[in-house]
Amino acid sequence: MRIGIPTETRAGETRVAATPETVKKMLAAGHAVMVQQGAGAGASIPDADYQAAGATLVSAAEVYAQAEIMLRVKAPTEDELAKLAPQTVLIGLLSPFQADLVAAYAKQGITAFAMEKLPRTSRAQAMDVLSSQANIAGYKAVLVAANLYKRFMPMLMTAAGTVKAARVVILGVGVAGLQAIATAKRMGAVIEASDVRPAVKEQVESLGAKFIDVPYETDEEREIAQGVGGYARSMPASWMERQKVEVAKRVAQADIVITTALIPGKAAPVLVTEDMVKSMKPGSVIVDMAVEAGGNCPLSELGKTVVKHGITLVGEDNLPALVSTDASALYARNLLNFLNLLCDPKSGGKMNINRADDIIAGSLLCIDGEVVIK
Amino acid sequence: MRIGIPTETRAGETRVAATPETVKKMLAAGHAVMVQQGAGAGASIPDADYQAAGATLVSAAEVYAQAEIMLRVKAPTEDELAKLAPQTVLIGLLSPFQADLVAAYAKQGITAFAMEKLPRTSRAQAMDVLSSQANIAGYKAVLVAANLYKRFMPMLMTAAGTVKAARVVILGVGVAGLQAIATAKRMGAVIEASDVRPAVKEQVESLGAKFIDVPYETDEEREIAQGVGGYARSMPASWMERQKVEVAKRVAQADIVITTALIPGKAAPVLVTEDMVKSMKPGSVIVDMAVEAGGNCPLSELGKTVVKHGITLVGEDNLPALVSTDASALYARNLLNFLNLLCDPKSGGKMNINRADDIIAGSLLCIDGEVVIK
Amino acid sequence: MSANFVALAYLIAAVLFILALKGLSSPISARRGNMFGMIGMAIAVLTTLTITQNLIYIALAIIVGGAVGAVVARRIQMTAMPELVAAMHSLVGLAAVLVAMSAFYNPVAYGISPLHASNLIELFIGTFVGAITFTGSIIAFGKLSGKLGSKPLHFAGQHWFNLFLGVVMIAFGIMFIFTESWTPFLIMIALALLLGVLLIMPIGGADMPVVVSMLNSYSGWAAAGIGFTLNNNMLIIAGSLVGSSGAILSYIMCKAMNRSFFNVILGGFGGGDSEAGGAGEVEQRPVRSGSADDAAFLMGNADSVIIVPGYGLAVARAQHAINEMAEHLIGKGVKVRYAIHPVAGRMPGHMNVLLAEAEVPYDQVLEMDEINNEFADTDVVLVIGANDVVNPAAKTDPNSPIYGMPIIDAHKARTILVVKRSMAVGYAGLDNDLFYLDKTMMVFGDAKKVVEDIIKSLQH
Amino acid sequence: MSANFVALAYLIAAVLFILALKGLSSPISARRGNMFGMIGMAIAVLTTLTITQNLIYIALAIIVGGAVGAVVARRIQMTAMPELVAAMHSLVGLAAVLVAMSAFYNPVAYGISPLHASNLIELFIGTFVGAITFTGSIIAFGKLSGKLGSKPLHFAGQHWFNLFLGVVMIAFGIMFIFTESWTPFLIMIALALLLGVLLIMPIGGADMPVVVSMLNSYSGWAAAGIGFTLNNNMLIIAGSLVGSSGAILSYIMCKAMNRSFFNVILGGFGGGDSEAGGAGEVEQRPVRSGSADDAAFLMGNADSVIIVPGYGLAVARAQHAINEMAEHLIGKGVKVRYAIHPVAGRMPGHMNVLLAEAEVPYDQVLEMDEINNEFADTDVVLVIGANDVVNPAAKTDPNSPIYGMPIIDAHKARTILVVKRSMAVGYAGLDNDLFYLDKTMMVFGDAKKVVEDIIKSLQH
Amino acid sequence: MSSAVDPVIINLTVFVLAVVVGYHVVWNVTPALHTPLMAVTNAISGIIIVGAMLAAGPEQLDAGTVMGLIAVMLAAVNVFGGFLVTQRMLSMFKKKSK
Amino acid sequence: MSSAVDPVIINLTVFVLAVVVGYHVVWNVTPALHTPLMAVTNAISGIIIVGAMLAAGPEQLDAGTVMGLIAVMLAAVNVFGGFLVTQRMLSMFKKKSK
Ligand SMILES: NC(=O)c1ccc[n+]([C@@H]2O[C@H](COP(=O)([O-])OP(=O)(O)OC[C@H]3O[C@@H](n4cnc5c(N)ncnc54)[C@H](OP(=O)(O)O)[C@@H]3O)[C@@H](O)[C@H]2O)c1
Ligand SMILES: NC(=O)c1ccc[n+]([C@@H]2O[C@H](COP(=O)([O-])OP(=O)(O)OC[C@H]3O[C@@H](n4cnc5c(N)ncnc54)[C@H](OP(=O)(O)O)[C@@H]3O)[C@@H](O)[C@H]2O)c1
Ligand SMILES: NC(=O)c1ccc[n+]([C@@H]2O[C@H](COP(=O)([O-])OP(=O)(O)OC[C@H]3O[C@@H](n4cnc5c(N)ncnc54)[C@H](O)[C@@H]3O)[C@@H](O)[C@H]2O)c1
Ligand SMILES: NC(=O)c1ccc[n+]([C@@H]2O[C@H](COP(=O)([O-])OP(=O)(O)OC[C@H]3O[C@@H](n4cnc5c(N)ncnc54)[C@H](O)[C@@H]3O)[C@@H](O)[C@H]2O)c1
Repeated sequence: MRIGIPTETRAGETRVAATPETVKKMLAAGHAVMVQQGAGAGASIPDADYQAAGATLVSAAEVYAQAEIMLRVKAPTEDELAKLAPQTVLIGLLSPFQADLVAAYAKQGITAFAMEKLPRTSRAQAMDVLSSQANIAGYKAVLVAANLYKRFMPMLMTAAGTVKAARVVILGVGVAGLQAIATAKRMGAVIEASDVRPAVKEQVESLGAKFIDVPYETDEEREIAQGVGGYARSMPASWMERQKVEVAKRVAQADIVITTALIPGKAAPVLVTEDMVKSMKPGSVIVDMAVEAGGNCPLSELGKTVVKHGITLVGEDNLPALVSTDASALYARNLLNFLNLLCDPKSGGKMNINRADDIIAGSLLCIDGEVVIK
Repeated sequence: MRIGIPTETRAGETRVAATPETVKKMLAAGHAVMVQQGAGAGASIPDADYQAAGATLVSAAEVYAQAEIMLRVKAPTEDELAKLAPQTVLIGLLSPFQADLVAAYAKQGITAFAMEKLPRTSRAQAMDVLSSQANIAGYKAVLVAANLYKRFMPMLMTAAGTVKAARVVILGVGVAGLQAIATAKRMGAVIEASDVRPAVKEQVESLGAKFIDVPYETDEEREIAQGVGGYARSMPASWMERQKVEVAKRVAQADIVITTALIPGKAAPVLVTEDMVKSMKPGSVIVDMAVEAGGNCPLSELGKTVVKHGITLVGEDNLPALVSTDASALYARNLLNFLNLLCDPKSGGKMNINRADDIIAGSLLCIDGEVVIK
Repeated sequence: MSANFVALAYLIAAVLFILALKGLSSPISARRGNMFGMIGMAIAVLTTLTITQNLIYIALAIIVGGAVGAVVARRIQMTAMPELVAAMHSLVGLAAVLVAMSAFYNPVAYGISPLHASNLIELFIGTFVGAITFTGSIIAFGKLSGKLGSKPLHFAGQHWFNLFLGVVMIAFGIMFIFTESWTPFLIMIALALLLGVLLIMPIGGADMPVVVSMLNSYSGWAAAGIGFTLNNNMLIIAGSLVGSSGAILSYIMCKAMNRSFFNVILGGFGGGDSEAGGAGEVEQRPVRSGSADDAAFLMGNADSVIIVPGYGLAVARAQHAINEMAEHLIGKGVKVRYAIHPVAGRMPGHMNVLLAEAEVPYDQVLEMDEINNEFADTDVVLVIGANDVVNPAAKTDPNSPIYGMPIIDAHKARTILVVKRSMAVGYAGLDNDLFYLDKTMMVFGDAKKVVEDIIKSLQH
Repeated sequence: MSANFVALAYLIAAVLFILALKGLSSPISARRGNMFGMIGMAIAVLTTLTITQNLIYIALAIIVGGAVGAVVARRIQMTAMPELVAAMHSLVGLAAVLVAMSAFYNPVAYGISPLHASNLIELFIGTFVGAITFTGSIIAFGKLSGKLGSKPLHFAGQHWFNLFLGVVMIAFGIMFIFTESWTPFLIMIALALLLGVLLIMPIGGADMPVVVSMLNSYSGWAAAGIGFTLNNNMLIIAGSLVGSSGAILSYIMCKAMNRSFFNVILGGFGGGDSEAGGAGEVEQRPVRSGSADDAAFLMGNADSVIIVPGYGLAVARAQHAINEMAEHLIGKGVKVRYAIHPVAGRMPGHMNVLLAEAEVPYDQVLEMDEINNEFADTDVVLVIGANDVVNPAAKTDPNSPIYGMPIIDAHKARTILVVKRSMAVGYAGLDNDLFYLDKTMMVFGDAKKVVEDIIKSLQH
Repeated sequence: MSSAVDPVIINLTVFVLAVVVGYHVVWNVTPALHTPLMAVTNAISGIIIVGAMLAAGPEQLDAGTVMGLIAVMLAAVNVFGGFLVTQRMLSMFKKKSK
Repeated sequence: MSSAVDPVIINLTVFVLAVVVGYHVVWNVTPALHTPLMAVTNAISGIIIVGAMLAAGPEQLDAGTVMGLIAVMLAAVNVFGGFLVTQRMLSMFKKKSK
């Protein structure tokens, strides 16, 4: 198959959907690969490296016109979409929850796979883009916070006196939250973390951090807290209220707060209120990683870093793009693994959309002009 | 005595020479303290905190006119200097190696103490501003580099493949270099370091990093390498040549290079040549902490972050100012300790310039209109 | 040979036996120790030959018996070792009974012609202990070799019945001492033989190794008892060495299995109790479990060890301990590496984070693909707190929810040690066939605790 | 009392002596063990009383001797313990000589009336060992108490002379065995007494503890020798217990001091050699040095321990080990904290970086000012790889280059342990008075190695 | 005194000491060698062969000596089998001889 | 046979076993208790008092019994002094009795 790798055009998107490493493997699997000129620039990958790996460098027009399979990071713009031939297979983070976008894909007659929709089974882990990128985001959130924070992260006792270790509070401990804990821990901070799911306590402690225990008082709370398939559900107000009290205590003393709490398909829960922000020491930093879903803190602003009440609020919605080289490397490998499922390399890379496979069925957005998401 | 704390006016200087904590102690020692409005803003210290500590908030005009002792971070501008009454005691990083500045102090008739000139004896350690600020600079250099670097610092093996640990090379291992090693180590990087002084090898290894061994071949080399008083001396060309070969090998593979090599009173040695920069992978980062003294890399530019040959070069000359809160806290405590030496709190804070004391004598730039530096 | 020289030779033999046991403190000295044991035995036998007649018959008996022993020892499967040992104990027990009977029949042969009461007491003790050893060992052999069911055999009031039998046996013994006649002597022997059967029958198969060791101890006491009768110091020393070491060994084994010594020996006194005593949750399928000491020994004597960490390592926060353990192994010349599965733990790179904390050198840490084909050449793999990532079902069972996930090929190694707290499942909630392999040894316990124990053991 | 009962009582006493020694494996059982020892001795003495006449005289002798012993034991300074033990050995030696002479004078008293050659050999051995013990112990006592110079006394050809004396003594011994007369017996005793002096004189003061233990061993052998003569099993057992344990103990002590056993016992054979054998560099002023085991014992029995890390901890990269050690101590209920000097190490915060690597909880880590006034209430402070930061000269000596630098008040603690490789100086190049305090014990070695040994010892 | 002592007491002394020795020796055995330990003690318990030989010793063959001979044979199985099996087990530990 | 055995051999047997026991017991002593160990073995070596008592035993007082009496006195110093000193030393370790 002819695979096309376009340059990402969404604002701030520096990642790229294939690296010279994955290009080589795609070629070995029997595909032809076209890479748009400058596609890797944002991730510090020179065109020459793609060429050396065996890809053909092409213009934007060519890549959209000729690709049979297009790998990309973010959804194409309207214009770009219009340039795709029907039957083209499009694979990437295609925003499956935006109905208008999905309808547009169908209208264009393309076959679209949204990587956000992959089931999170053991077998799908090698393709799990959400995990790989959330991991990077968690790491970067701490780095951004540490860099904005005007003190040391670790405790140091020096001839000029002692500096205290930064207190970091992590709210929501999924993949990103865990990596944030690990990174902050490495840098010497003292960490407390909160999550609704009870299994998280052990995980938090396994990284040497403290879990903020909010007891479950009713069976309903206990049941909802289990979540579904590893994801959280909206907790009853009673529990949220108790959590708020506990969290408020920690936030008031915190130097850095990183929030990642999400509930799939819903607005992010509000965990850090304006009052809590006011209670913090001037110079402290909040990174709201849930900002795209409305934010865990009402004061954070999408895509911006703002200072309110003396507190720096980071509302960066695309943290992985700030670690573009490794983010691209992991993303490209995820996509390669998915591609190999779609086009078995052992059969020379012929495409076979086996809709009985839960991974393929789960991520297929539309095909033959029809929307098929459940 | 009446102590004045002005707002720093040099570009990018966010530190302040006193904190509410040191203000309190100065008051307790019998001094009166005036703080210029907004002096702490850059370090996230609200005026209210100074007031709460007992300082009087004053205007710029007042602080310069009334201070008997002025504590500051950087040297005053010409205008500010002119506002100081003769006999005023000025304490700070007063750039003692700039002869014109020193002459101006003398002309104004002030008594000036340059903290750069403190002898680095055990007793002086509590006042050693160079140490405390170099320590911060070393920490921040790594953070800045990690934040600009588009990959992970630590090694991670994930379902989307493995990312390698960043290779960090530290050139020049004084106080800043050691802290840079410790910080990079914490973040999971693999570190190699080079220095001329042989004692540094053990210190580098004590932090879990590798020392780049450049053998000494002549007695002359061996002797010069010992340095004087903990500082390095210029090494013979023969050794520098051998060092270059070893360093070049490491730099070509490095992801992050941090240089701190300095020789007091001389231009910084060139350790990373343009050819070495070219040999590095695109996306790598160089932080040249010696940039003020001419730089260890000829491509770095004072005060700027530039990208050359695909490599990001950081020429930030005031890294501690980026960690302004803790930098101020440590700086202020250093100055307080020095002040206590000058004005014994046990005698109610009366000033006594005891020129038999090596610390006082060593740091005294000018007094009674005369320049007294040796 | 003069009596003095004989006694001296016996003393030398006894010292050699002590050295034989002492040698077992390390595998190297153990071989030398075994040699000492053989020399000691040779000295004892040859010395005794000089003071007996019937040399031809005796030599013949030794040759026949020795040949049988040698052949069996050569032929036996290593796995059949426990039953072999049990079988051999029965021979010692029988021999002791025969010697006692012979001594009673013809005391002059031993120079104890006018039998004192004390001689008779000793004779009685030696005989009944020998008889119990004889039949008990036969039952143990039957159970171990599978010829008898390994299940414990209970009947109501069993313990009371045994007690009663024992009392009756002692009564006949006392009668024997007073009457010096054969009838009570033989009845006593018969009762002791029966007791041996009844004592061992109710003990479950899992406890058999302890029982074998206990019977070993009995056989030693029997020999010592005969030694008293014969006034023979060497028999006393060798017998009591065997007796006390066997008893202590049973005790040590019970400790290691977390069983009550008395429960085991009394054969399920209190029934259910002794069964529930096992470590942690009980699985249906049998697993082999061992101690930290065993693990230390196996790794310390390996050429290469691969450590496979999993989420349990993180939960136990055993990363510093495992690094220290690895350092000790490396110090002993063992090649140590870590095999990291891409999804081990609960977040991407979880294991790297931990190992970096403990400053495990990066070059010891290999990703799954780099190391997976080295397991076949690896002596020991230590799976520590990992489960799903080493579950062969991912390769072999298409119905498994993890089918298709790549795994670490721990099952290919020569020996597999698995450290976890119980037989509980991991994240994916699946049972793991790896744990039931013949070459797998489970070491139950918190990962940190176990690794610390391993370190302690490695330092010896 | 019948001979049998006496023998049985002696056996019981002997077993109690074994238990007394066994008890010393832990401080708690040690007290019980000592009690066993006393009971054993009481049994032995009382039993013997039943078979002797002259009860009054004997009782009187016991009372007088016992009173002296009791008074001395109560009065003696704990620090004078070694010389007391040496002095007491001399008594045992002398007693052995007297008993031997008495036995020769009146063999009937012991039921060995027709003296066999073997009796005479045993008598000879018991006597000369006793005599050497007697004078040797007196010399050791003199050296330890400072009444004799502690320096070794050499003269040319000393060893040859000793050898010659020894041969002559044996010659007289043989003559005694053949002639059964007093003259060679007494000459032999005199020569043995002289040998005792000559053997111990050349041994240096530092090696005295080993010598005392060796003389202890001799006194045991002497008792055992007499036991042979008297055919008394208890004397043999108790004597050889003491003899072998004393010998092993000397060996263990030599090992711990890194000295050659034979060099010590032969008293500077090869002169200079035995002096240079000391650990590491030698200092002019005397320091007290101990082993990791001692350190473990002291800390394990403390209520509170403060660890003062310095640059040496970093050089040895012992941070993980020290944290593990602390965990063990905390597990034993000891309160453990770290005292961090602002300039410990070679960069600001050096110690924090290290301790954070090892995940020492932040709340155990205190800065100098927070903890400095707690040292006076602290049982043990462990100074590990630190030097300048605990140098009291900074407070006391205005001429010191570090005068005026604040220091950690380690010197105020009740006991100070210092771990470093040698007596070498630190960064500032200064000698440190702390190391020479009476309450300071140096533990020489690489910090990581030492701490690992401490951990091993704590686990016992 | 000792000449009048019953040999039983002396035997008892020897017995007690030997038990103590056995006790100590076993605690020092590494757990991995517990199976060889069992095998070698089994072999040593074959020392009963000495008793058996004495029983088989007297010139004339009667029930006593025959029982003795049988016992010799049984014990011999034990002695040879025990030591040889131990040796086989121990040779498994040979591989690493550093 | 044993009746014909010289008591020396039996003594030797006892001696060898006791030496082995002493050897093992000492290795298990914690190093911190080495000084008490010396003191207690010193006390135990006072067992020579038994020999001394036998020497002092015979009714009529002569050189032999007098020497015996002196030996009893000397050994008694040792016995009492040794055990009491040991006790004093051990009581120093009392503090922490958990
Ligand atoms: N890496 C990721 O990003 C990620 C994210 C989410 C889920 N997962 C899933 O997590 C699993 C990871 O596999 P894994 O083998 O690492 O873990 P696992 O399959 O969950 O097994 C961990 C084992 O460790 C044992 N354990 C727990 N605590 C212990 C302790 N203190 N001491 C000793 N053992 C202890 C448990 O057994 P006992 O209870 O008997 O001790 C358990 O069976 C995979 O199924 C993977 O799909 C991974
Ligand atoms: N913190 C800072 O910013 C800074 C910067 C520069 C200088 N300094 C100076 O450095 C000194 C710091 O004091 P300190 O007490 O930490 O260190 P120190 O005075 O230099 O003493 C360190 C001691 O550790 C021992 N040591 C070295 N390696 C060892 C090993 N592997 N195992 C065991 N012991 C080892 C050495 O003795 P052996 O050789 O006998 O083993 C040495 O005496 C001060 O004088 C300070 O002024 C500090
Ligand atoms: N099968 C696999 O192997 C696999 C792979 C990747 C992830 N996962 C699992 O998927 C799960 C979700 O990971 P994710 O990072 O995508 O989650 P996410 O991004 O959907 O949510 C982030 C976290 O926010 C938490 N949260 C929601 N509401 C909250 C509230 N009110 N207060 C506090 N916390 C709240 C959630 O519990 C979750 O932990 C994790 O358990 C992860 O282990 C499994
Ligand atoms: N007395 C005290 O307690 C005390 C206090 C603070 C610092 N110090 C010591 O002072 C010394 C200087 O520290 P600093 O940070 O101010 O040094 P610095 O800033 O003057 O120099 C930085 C480093 O660059 C190195 N360097 C110079 N030329 C080089 C070359 N060609 N190649 C490689 N490296 C080169 C120097 O050796 C030095 O280590 C250190 O040894 C430090 O330990 C001592």
